[in-house]
Amino acid sequence: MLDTLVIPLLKIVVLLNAILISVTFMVLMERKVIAWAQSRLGPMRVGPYGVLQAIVDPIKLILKEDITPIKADKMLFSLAPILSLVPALVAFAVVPFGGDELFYIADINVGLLFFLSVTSIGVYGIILAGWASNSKYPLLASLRASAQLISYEIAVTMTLVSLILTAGTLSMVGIVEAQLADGVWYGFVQPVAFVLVLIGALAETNRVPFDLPEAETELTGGFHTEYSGMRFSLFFLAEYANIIVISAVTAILFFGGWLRPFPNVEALAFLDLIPGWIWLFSKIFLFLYLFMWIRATLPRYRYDQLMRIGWKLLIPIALANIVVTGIVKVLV
Amino acid sequence: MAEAIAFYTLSILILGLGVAVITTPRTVHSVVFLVLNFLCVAVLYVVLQAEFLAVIQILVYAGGIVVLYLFVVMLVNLKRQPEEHQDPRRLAKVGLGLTGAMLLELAAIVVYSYSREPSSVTAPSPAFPVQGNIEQLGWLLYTDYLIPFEVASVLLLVAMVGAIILARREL
Amino acid sequence: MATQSAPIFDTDELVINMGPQHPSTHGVLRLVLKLDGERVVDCDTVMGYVHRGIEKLSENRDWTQIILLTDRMDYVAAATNNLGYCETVEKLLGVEVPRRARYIRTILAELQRIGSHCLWLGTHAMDIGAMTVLLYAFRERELVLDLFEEYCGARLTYNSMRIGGLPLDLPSGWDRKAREFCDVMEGKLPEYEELLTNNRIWLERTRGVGVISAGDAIGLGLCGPPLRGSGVYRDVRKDEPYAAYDEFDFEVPLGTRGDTYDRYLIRLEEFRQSIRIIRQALDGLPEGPIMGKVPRLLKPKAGETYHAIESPKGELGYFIVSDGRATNPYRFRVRPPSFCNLQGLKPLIVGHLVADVVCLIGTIDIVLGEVDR
Amino acid sequence: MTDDPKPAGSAPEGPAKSDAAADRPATPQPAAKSDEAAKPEAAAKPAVPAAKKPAPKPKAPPEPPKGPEDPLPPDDLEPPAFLSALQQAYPDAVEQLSYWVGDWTVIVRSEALLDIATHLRDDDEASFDYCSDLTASDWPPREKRFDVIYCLYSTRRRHRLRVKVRAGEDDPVPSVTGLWPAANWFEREVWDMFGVKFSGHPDLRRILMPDGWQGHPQRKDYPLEGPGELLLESPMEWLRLRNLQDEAEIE
Repeated sequence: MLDTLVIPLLKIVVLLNAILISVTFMVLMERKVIAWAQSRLGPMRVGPYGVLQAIVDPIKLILKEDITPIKADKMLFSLAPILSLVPALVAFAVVPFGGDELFYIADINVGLLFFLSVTSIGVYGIILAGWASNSKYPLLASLRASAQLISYEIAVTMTLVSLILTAGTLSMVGIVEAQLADGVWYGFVQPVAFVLVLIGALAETNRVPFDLPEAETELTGGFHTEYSGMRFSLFFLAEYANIIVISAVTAILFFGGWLRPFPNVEALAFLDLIPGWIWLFSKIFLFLYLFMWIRATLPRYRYDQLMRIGWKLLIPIALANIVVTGIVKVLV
Repeated sequence: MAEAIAFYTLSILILGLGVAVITTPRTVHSVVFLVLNFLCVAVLYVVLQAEFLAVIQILVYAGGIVVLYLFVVMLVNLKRQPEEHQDPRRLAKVGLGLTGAMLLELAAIVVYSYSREPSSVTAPSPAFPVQGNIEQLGWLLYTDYLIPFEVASVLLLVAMVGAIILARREL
Repeated sequence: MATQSAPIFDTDELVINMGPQHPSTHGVLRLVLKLDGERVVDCDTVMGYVHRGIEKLSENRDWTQIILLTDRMDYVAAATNNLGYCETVEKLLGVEVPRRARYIRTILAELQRIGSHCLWLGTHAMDIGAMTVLLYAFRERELVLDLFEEYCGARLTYNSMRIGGLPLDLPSGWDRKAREFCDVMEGKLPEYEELLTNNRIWLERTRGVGVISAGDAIGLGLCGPPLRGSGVYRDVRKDEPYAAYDEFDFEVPLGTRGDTYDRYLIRLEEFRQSIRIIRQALDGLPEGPIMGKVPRLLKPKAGETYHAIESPKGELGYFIVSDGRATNPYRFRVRPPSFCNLQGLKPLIVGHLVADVVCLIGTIDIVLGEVDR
Repeated sequence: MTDDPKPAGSAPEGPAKSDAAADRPATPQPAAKSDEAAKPEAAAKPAVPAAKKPAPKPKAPPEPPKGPEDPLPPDDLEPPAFLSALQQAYPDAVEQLSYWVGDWTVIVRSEALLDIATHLRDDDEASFDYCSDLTASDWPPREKRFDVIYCLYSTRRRHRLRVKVRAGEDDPVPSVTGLWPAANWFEREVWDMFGVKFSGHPDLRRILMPDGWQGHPQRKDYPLEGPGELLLESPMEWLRLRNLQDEAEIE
């Protein structure tokens, strides 16, 4: 009873709160990082260096009026934000934050596939939000979103197949253990796959340069144009939770998760003094920073170019990568 | 016991959602019910300890194919009424035929399962050289069922090429 | 093989209103776009939301009062508006403007060009999604505004010229600051270029987008960078020199392909040429009066004239009719470059995607205050 | 939509602001808002006694100006070659040449406008391929009260010319949109602001004013204050009337 119910529940509660709080601070971090990139200060008024902005922002969003357009499809309009947030949170279930059982909720043998399938559900939130708003710009955005997410999902899944071939398992913990056994981060073994997954991650989280479904300057906010208040912030929560989970998964798959750098080099053994979860968190942090950095730097792709990259570039490369990985695996 | 409760709850849910899919007046709603239906089916697979199938069910059907359904449903303007068919009782006939086929199939299943030894259902296939759900599945697919598997993939490829040719007016 | 079959479903064209409240229409411009998927098949441009009747108002104001009305047209380039108007009236009056005043006018006009192009660069890049460039460009535009503030006290609507000359001489130390600004600006240009010019995404978004041939551009009456982007050598500063432009050495950058990328490169090059002109003008700034001999009561002889200058947006022309009796113009007409360039928008965007629409609105660089007047 | 505003105080028009306001009736023009209403008045009322020729003539200060000066070129100034050629090619159509502060203007008859414009565009000497500006000016006392002015420029020869056409309220001017696509919006603006009709224009709609606007604001007899007092005094009532009108249109 204790092992099967209470402890997992406790873990879930802790993790959920951690995610929600870290999202608010991530927004602050994003504002600060982008501000520094643009030679300005960012939020400075609330608390020292604007730290408390992370608390004030959610309060403001909760207090705002929640508007449902008259002509919207009320059921789907309310369902959509939930549909987009829940999968992002559920995906954390299989993300291990350390090798010990304490650090993950579940280690299932189809962990990676579970992650992929759950995140693929998240697109419904965006599509239905756009459709249920009964407004033209959101509709365009949701069309874009559905096309974009499907094509990038295929590319990412294909790419991960080559990683699975290398690791020989679908379990997240198993993949890290395989990296430990091989003595190398898979980022160095599968650099092509890493780049493809990174691009796919940007596209799946709707981040610049692939933020077409929101594209403020084209579609005036895209699928969440008609949303306000808390429902609007649920979309934001979902987006940032997605970024965190994708950063975590990328760190686990390609950068050894909680392993120290160069796990096979004995001379660096003193690095093991630092606990594994700190290694993982700093890797996640680096990825988060990378996401923000990219947002501050790059322009946005156009819809057809995005689709072209997905179908004509990423998928063929991913397929070639699988073949090459398979051949190497057979030969070595 | 718990398994039985889960099974019957899920079955009721799946059937109820299935009815909802065909009775909802709005197409988008019915697609949403379809997604929920698929998710319930996936949970059913998990109860049957077929995790891989469950995950694939979500990834392919819920996450991929139904998104395309939605895409089409949102794009296409369905305001126009379908034209009146010459035979007003066509639907009834088709429904009768389908129901008959369905009932026949069910009867065949019942007869078949009772006519066989009950032990043969639970007896596993010959021992696998590998451990684990996915590994066993992969092993089976690439040994015993290699030819059906390849045939299925070729069939899908042909379907894909056909769809592309149909969709593009000129090549 | 083409199969002729009736469509099973109705496919409606989606009509969307882009604007008048839209983040990328640069003001209250409204585009009624007919979309086939995301492709624009037709476009109707609706404007007039900020029509204040400046032409009508000006016909009921004193010759000098009009200067501050011209500020309100292209409000990101108020000084060039002033310049064009004052020169037109001077042409009607036959007033000789002192050389120092002409030099200072040139400096102000070129500063204004830099300021206006900064705003264009920032918003254009922002439309395509590169948000950092906006902040960078506005950082430099701030310096331009500071210079103007020190010169005439205003930061946006300058009222910085008078018929016959200038209201004020340069404050002491202003020329040093202007020189410093030139150095700063020259140093910042590579920053913009680094972010955009060779950026793959930027290239994909702008190359081959909104191509217009030289013949079409002339026919449509495009002016300024959109015209030069198509390779037409047309710059009022060179063709019909005004102020002191005939005394300076500068080049007119021309495009070859006539696409958005060429127009972008041209404007970046114009930054450099403007800096060059400002430096030459500061070096050769003559001493002397800043006001010519102008009668106290302005009553130009009856007659009419059209005079054009090269504003940052293109050919800014004033057509003024004086009836020789009143202290106000009988007919006051502005040929607004934004208006003419906006007319070229429809041929540019039809056939492109929605995402390109914002990119093309950015590339023609319009100010709705000037379109609507 | 609106009533006749009848501004009580100062005269609304520009030219009326001269010192001679006392000599004239208090409100020279009742500032009619709709062109239909203005038509008979404008044609009949001023009844300018003298010849309406806009040729140079002694000034008559109290009267509103009867037309632009259009000064003749000085005798010692030779017109550019393309102008002489134009005069020879269309001796009947060219009414007058004018020169003022360095600008050449040619006044032509509106019937021959298209021919002359085509000639100016295609003739190698002239090659005016760029329609720089197209506008109008309003001289109410004149019978053909509008001047439509085409500012042409040649990107090849780098010279300018203004072509001027006189038009009355009812006689349309041929549209030059087919020659210079740039003229499209310019002509729409002239229609919007002055009510000059252009025959053969593909899309003659209002451009700056709202679609349902009454009258043409740039006319000299249009009051500076705008359409009328109802909008200013009781905007709600005005809005109500307007909405009524909209509903009527929908039905």
